[in-house]
Amino acid sequence: MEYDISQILPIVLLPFGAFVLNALIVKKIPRVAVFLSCLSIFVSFLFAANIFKDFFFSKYASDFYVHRVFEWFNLNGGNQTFSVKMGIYLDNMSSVMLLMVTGTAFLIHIFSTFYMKEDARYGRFFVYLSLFSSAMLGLVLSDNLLSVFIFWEIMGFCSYSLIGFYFEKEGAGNASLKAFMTTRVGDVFFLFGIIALWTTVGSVSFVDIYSAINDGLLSSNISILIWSFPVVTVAAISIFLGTIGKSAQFPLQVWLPDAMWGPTPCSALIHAATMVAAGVYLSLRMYPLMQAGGLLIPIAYIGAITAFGAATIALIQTDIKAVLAYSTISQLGYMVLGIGVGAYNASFMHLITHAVFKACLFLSAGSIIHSLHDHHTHAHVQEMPRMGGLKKKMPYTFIAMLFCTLAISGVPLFSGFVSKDRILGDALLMATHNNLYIIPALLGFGGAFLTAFYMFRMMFLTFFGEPRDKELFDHVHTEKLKWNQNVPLLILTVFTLGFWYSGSFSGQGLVKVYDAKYEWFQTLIKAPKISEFQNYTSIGMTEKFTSNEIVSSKYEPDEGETEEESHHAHSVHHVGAIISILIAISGILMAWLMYIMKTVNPGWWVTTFTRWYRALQNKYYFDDFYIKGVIQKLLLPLNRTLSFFDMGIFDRYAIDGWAAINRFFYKTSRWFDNVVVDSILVDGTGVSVRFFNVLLRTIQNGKIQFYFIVFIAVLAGYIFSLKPLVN
Amino acid sequence: MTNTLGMNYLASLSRFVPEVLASITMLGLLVIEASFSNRSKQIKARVVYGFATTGLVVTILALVENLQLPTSQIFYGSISIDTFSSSMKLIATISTLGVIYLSSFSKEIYSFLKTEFVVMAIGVLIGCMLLASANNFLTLYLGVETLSILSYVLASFKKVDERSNEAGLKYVLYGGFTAGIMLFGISHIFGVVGSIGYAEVAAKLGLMGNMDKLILIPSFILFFAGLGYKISCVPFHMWTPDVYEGSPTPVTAFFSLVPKFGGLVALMKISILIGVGQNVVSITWIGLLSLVAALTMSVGNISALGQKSVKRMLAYSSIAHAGNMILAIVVLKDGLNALVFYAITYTLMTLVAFYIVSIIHDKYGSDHFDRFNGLITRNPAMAIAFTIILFSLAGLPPFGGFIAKFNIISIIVKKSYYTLAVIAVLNSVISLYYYLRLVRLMIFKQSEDISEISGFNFSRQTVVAMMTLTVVILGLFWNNLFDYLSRTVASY
Amino acid sequence: MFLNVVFSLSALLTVSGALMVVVTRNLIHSCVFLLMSLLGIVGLYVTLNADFVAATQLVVYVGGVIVLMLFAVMLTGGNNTKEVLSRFGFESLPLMGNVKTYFWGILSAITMMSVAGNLIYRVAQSSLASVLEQYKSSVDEIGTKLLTDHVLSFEISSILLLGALVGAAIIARPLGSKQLNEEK
Amino acid sequence: MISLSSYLVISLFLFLCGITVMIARKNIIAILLGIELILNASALNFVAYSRFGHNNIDGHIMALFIIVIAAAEAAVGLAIAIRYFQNRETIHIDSATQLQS
Amino acid sequence: MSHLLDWILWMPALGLLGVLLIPKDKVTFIRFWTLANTLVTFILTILLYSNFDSEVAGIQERFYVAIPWIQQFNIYYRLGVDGIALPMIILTGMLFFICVLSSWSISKSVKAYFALFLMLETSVMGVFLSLDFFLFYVFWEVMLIPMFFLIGIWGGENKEYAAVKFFLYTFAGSVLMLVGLIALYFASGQNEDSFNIIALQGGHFTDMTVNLFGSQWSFAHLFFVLMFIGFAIKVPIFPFHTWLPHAHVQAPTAVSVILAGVLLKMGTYGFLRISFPIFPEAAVYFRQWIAVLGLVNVIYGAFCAMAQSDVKKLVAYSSVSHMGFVMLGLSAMTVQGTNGAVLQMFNHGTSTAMMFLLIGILYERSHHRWIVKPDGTKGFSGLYTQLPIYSIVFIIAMFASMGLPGLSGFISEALIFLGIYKEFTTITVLALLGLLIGAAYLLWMFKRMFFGEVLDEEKKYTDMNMREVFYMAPLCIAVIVFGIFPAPILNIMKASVGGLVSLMAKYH
Repeated sequence: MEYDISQILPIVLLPFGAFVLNALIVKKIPRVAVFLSCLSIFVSFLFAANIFKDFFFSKYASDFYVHRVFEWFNLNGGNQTFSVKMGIYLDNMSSVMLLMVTGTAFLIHIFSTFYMKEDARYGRFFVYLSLFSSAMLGLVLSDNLLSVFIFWEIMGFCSYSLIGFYFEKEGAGNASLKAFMTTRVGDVFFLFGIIALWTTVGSVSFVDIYSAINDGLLSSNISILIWSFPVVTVAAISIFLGTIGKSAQFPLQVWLPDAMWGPTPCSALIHAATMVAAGVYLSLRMYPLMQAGGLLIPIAYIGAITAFGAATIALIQTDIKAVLAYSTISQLGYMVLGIGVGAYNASFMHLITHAVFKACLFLSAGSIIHSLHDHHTHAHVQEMPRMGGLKKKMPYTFIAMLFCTLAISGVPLFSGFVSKDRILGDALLMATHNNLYIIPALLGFGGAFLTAFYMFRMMFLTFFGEPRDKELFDHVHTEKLKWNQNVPLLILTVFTLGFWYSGSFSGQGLVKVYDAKYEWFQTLIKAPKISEFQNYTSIGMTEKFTSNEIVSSKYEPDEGETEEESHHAHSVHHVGAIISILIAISGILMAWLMYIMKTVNPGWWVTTFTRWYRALQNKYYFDDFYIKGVIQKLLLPLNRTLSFFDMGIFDRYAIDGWAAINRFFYKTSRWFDNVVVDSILVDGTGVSVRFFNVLLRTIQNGKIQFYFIVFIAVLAGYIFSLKPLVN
Repeated sequence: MTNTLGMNYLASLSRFVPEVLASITMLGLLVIEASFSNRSKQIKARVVYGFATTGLVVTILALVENLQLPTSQIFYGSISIDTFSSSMKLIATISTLGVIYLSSFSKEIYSFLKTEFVVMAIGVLIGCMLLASANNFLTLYLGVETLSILSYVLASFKKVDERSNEAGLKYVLYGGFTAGIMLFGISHIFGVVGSIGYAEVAAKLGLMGNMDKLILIPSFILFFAGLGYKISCVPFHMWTPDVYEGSPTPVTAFFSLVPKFGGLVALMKISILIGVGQNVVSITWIGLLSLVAALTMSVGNISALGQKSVKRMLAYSSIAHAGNMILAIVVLKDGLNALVFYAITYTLMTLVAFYIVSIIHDKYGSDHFDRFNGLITRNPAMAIAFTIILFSLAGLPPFGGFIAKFNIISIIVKKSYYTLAVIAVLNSVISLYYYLRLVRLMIFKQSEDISEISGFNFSRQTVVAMMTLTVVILGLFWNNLFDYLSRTVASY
Repeated sequence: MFLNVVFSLSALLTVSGALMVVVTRNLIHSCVFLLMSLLGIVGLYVTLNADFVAATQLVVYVGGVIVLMLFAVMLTGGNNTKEVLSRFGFESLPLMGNVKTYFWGILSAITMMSVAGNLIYRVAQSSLASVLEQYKSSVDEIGTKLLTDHVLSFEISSILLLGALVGAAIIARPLGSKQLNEEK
Repeated sequence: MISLSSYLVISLFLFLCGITVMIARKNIIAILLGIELILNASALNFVAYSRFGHNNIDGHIMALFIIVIAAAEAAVGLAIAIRYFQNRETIHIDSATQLQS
Repeated sequence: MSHLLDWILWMPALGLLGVLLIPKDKVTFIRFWTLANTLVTFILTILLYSNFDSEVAGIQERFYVAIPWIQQFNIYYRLGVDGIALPMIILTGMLFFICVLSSWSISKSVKAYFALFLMLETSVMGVFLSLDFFLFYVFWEVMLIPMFFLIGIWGGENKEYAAVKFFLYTFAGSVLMLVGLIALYFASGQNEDSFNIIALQGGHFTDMTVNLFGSQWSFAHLFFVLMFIGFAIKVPIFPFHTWLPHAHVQAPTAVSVILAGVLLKMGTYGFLRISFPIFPEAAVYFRQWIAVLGLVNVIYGAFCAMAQSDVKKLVAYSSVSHMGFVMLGLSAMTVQGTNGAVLQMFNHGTSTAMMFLLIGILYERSHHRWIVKPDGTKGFSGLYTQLPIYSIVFIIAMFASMGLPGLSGFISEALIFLGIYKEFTTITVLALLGLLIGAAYLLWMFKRMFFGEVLDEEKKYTDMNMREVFYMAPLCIAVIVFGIFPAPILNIMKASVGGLVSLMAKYH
């Protein structure tokens, strides 16, 4: 396949160009701007699809990658050399990401044309969307950590602006500030990790880092304060902290629920499908580093805790978007858990599947909210207690949402089952090897149960039963099929089916529809083998692809494992599959009992576990701790003290001179004589000068005989003090 | 014997022209004063000032002529005429001219005493010249006393004003006291060395053993007190603020210029004689000078901080400037041209400052700081000139004051007196503080009355403008002047 | 022998006179005691062969300065002026000083003595002290000196005296009300 | 008995008396007396030194000039003092403290 | 006056003469005259940039003027440009042009204002252009005089205090520098090149000692410290920084723009041009202390900024913090660190200038600058709704100064961190904390001022007018373009910086 860079770069440049253009024209002609955005993202979708085709249908190469670099700027001069390179790194993973991002982004663009139509800042929303899409695509294509960080931060900026999109609301301001600052905490560490790697390796491109890990360059130590750590650990921790911040992992998950202040499409795109997933993507890219840093177990724990804890909070949410937000956190936790248990491609697959169905879920929620319009407050309604029975009113949304819910709660034949179950299976597998993994595995399964439960709780509360707010219900128009309202939903819905991702419906290779080699996902997405990156030389930007880069490889379901190992693995996977199916079913059943049959009363739980209930309501008190505890009790008082010290003490006393001492000297100076020394000394130039000033002006008291005395005294003083000078 | 004597007189007189001319001017003025009747005041004033100006201008020409000639010791070596002292005399004469011009329009000099003022001023000038070119302790003593006694009169020139009287009184008592102590010191120097000529003293010092030198140290310090009081350096400065404040403004201007120059020259010459080499006396002397210089600068500046009267502030600042000039004496011969340069700029700046202060004082009857509020709105020209002068006094480029300070500091750094240098520059910061106070009042504050300031007519404006311009030019293109000084003066 | 007597007498006169100047409570008296001490100094000059200086001292001081002093005392009313309260206000300072002022005066005198006494002690130790020579008049020598070496000082001092004369006249001359008015 | 040191001691005594007077007295005229004492002390020194040791007649000249100038100074000083008295009705030195910081 | 550098240096002075000739009441004429003059100067600097040869390290002989001034002291009128000075010169030209526009609304004695303004420009240009130490010092001092009057006459309520404080502080620093330069003159044998900064460079004074208080001191260390204080006051570095909040808050908008944008850079420029090259060994000897001071600046300034309720004071403290980054970069003495520092000097010049200009624009409408009024009520709220264009420009400025990638601040800060990481790891970690706080106070301020309901008093505020947009535009463009393509700036500086770094590297 002979094609060159001009077929890759447009993917990034088109949305960016649309952003630049729109930023200029949006005030005048918003409609054109909107059209431009959609068009640009669509075209880059076509490019992405083209690349995807090349990667997945012409050849099956597990470790085929394209790496092109160019020099951003250099500091060579005066026999000093330093060069900063940028480039693109394209392999199976990124091509899949490209397809996913462009696809979802395009559909969400389309949906937004419907959702944001009445909004005053219709055009500006699309400006942000274009900037965001270009940044995300750039992140996917970028070949080094620095450019990852750059696009990462630009996405953060977009998220900040979109969360604060309704800036008339005070809450939007708080939420955006919170979101940016919380992720910033992770980003700062991420930057530190980048710098540490850069200084040690000499470059931050992935391939160099891989080869450096392979050569053991990173085993050197760095010393911080009095402690000393190996670089690899520090770098791994720092970069994973970046992931924690961006992907809303414990303990920095607090910002994502508040991010729902933004418009729903942006929640779908940024806070469900792409940006939050970028953190996981980064950790996957840096998987060898995490391994080398011995960080897998902590990662697994963090993922599991997040998955389970977020799920528990989601249990009691009544705002539909909040439920989705917490489920997002929880699913991200699953991905991280997958990284932790070494389920590389399962975790990535979950990223993709989750992106699809979560985007679809948000869009459906969007269309629900949009259609539920309260005529008293003129506000859209997000509260599930006021919904119910919408099944009849909006069938298409119902279908879409149902499929996605099935997918997320891990029902077989659906994508969620395929990916999540593989993660859980690998977790179980690891647990059999290493006791430390037992808790994560258990938490993972528990989280799966809760997921099934609260998602169906949401479904039931929304679509089934009798409408709880009749008036509201009556105002809802029965929805018709509209190209930009529910068609995008339905398109996404199609891709919630499992077999797109795994060759088999079950995802376990039990019931094969195609031949085994068609199980492309497992075949082609593999953790990078760092041993392959030795003596690697990067290639200039403009050179054409050559076929010799493309190493073809055949499918090996159990890579290099011995027979009984792989047999053990398969058996454990089967067990895990069965368990997770049972869990999903039971979760759905539970919800059904509670909210359809009403046999089990939710209130009972609330009354029994009141304290837990309150804890959940307060999101385990994280916000209280961060805002009330850290910021208000620690940071702000510290600042006030410092600035008071600066102006109040340091400046006024040390620099302008100390009024109290001044007055003291003023009193003592009366001892000479009681000549009135008026304090003209307002801001003199320091204590000593003032003191001497007082002293001298006291001596200068106008009494001639006193002058004589001073004269003689000083004369004698001279004579006696200069004597030692001479002998 | 006799004819050589006569010839010697003539030869001496040929180099002694400036003093003679000055004396003739003084006497002539007395004659004029006596010969005029009280009726024709204007003519008398015109004649008096015309005569005085011509006399002094001629004196200046004579001095310029003297500058070209080599050093010569005349009148049996009791006087030595050299380029250094001649240049300083030149500056002193110019400043006398300036002060006389100031006195011509200052209301603080009674119109019926203006002639006497001129006479006294020229008398003081003669004393200054004598002091500057003195070559033995007798002429030195005569010079000091001529300076002092006539200055007493000048200080209490405003007869009915109590403050002026008090100033004169303090000056007399302090002067007498100091003169006595100086004489006591000189007497012991004479006793131990056995001569009163500088040259002999220096020569005999070389031959002496350490024992006799130890005897001399206290006497030299006692003697220093006498000169130090003329230069008003710490701790012999205590009369200065009171006298400066009490005396009429022209007199203050005069005091802060002429007597200082005389004393500085005498001090410089003596230091060059006895401060060379590494013997006991020289070490003590240089140590004393550097100590005094540091003290003088610091005390002058710090005391000036809190003042309310601009005249008193200027008095203290003149003390500080004296300290700067003593720095130039610390490094002996290398300091000559720096000292002269400093004297030139200092003269110009002080004259302008006192012109303006005197005009303000004549308008309001007081020179309190807040009389200067909002001067920029009332008389921009005056305010701008004064601002430039104040910045220059503080030693801010691109004005002459900075260059003067720069020269002095450069030579002391060259001799690696780093501590003194740091003290000096920090002092200029302190000085900037109180100069800024005045600038602040003139430019930022609002004035309570908007009345036009009279008495700043065209001629005075031109004079002030020319002097200010000279200060600025000296700050930018000081090459030629400095070159000239280092060719003539440094050759001393 | 005769010289010794003269010396001791005049020394006694001088010292006692100076002492009385310090301690007496009356200004007139202190003037007179000053006169006495100056006369003693004349005697000392005589013992030092300084006849011309002695004569000048006699004429100028005894004839001139002291009379001037006495006039001044008369004009200013000597002791009769009122005593002012000190700045602290709880003691009156008599014109001729009190314990406090004397304390300071004597303290500084002692300081000066510690300076100059040391000096004089060293001088007495050094080789300077030599025996007295035969008597010979110093007048002609002084005359020659005054017209050769110190002729300039001799001449220029006229300027000083003239200035002092004019100055004293300016200061002391009473100021007519007419002139004051035209100042106003 | 007649030796340099005896003269020096006498002159020192005069000197000290002068200083004491100048500091202790509160009467301006009395302070002027003190000046006279100090000047005489120096003059005596000069003459004594010129007699002993170097036998240099310059000391006498100095003494003469000291006497002359002292007279002139006394004249001016007294004139000022009297003017002061005329203006202030007092001869007390502590009343001369108008000029001070 | 034939040479380009002469023109750049004296063009504002000519403008000054022109202003003095124009009668007082022709206000508009004066404004346009000054505008034209600064524009010409700006164009001349661009011309300089276009003729600049980025390959040459150090001074370019094609841009070098040396005319004898004072023969006795071998003082020359010596001008020259190298890669370190050029960015500063361009920045100066641009900012002054913009500031003339921004001070269009000055109505109090316009003539004096613009006269002093042009005088200021000449002196600042002189500092950046002059290669003769004496000339440098003269311009350095002359700069104080117009600043003093500009702050003192056109400033805020507490202007005199601020003006005097600024003046005294800086003067105190510079006189110490005076002693240093004289000592250098004599130490280098008072020959032709003894005031030639370039000839003095290269560590000739490493082994000299001076005798002070009877003990031997290293000449280089002694005078490095002496000059360090002089420059540190200008930067300002921690214990000497207290003049800055006063001066910034009290000064009129244009002046605080110049102050923050250009004058603070003069301190760091002094390090790069004088202290480090002349005393490399001493610089290396003291570097960890410099780094610690820089760190203190970063953290302390950021914390203080967070507590301010006056937005201008907040930005003032933020520039204390950002100059701390520059000091960190300088202390690293690596190629990344030093380049980053110079780049940061430029970028901070643009971004902080934007912040101050925007605050000035707001102040013209609201006549107060309280985020939270002293009585606890909101000073501003919902400006985003009221002033959309203003808000967008504000966002750009804010994110640029907090170092958002894609805007100019990021690259310089990243380079600085990269530079110091290997030298001082711990300090790097702590300085990153400063980055975090930096984002915090800016965003918090933004949230409090721009989000939420519109206050009634804000209803009358008008959005940025054409003139304001016009003079904000170039800064925005600079901030964005140099954030994406830093190469144009880096290319001109890298050769000279590399030379400096390899000089320092000799003494590590």
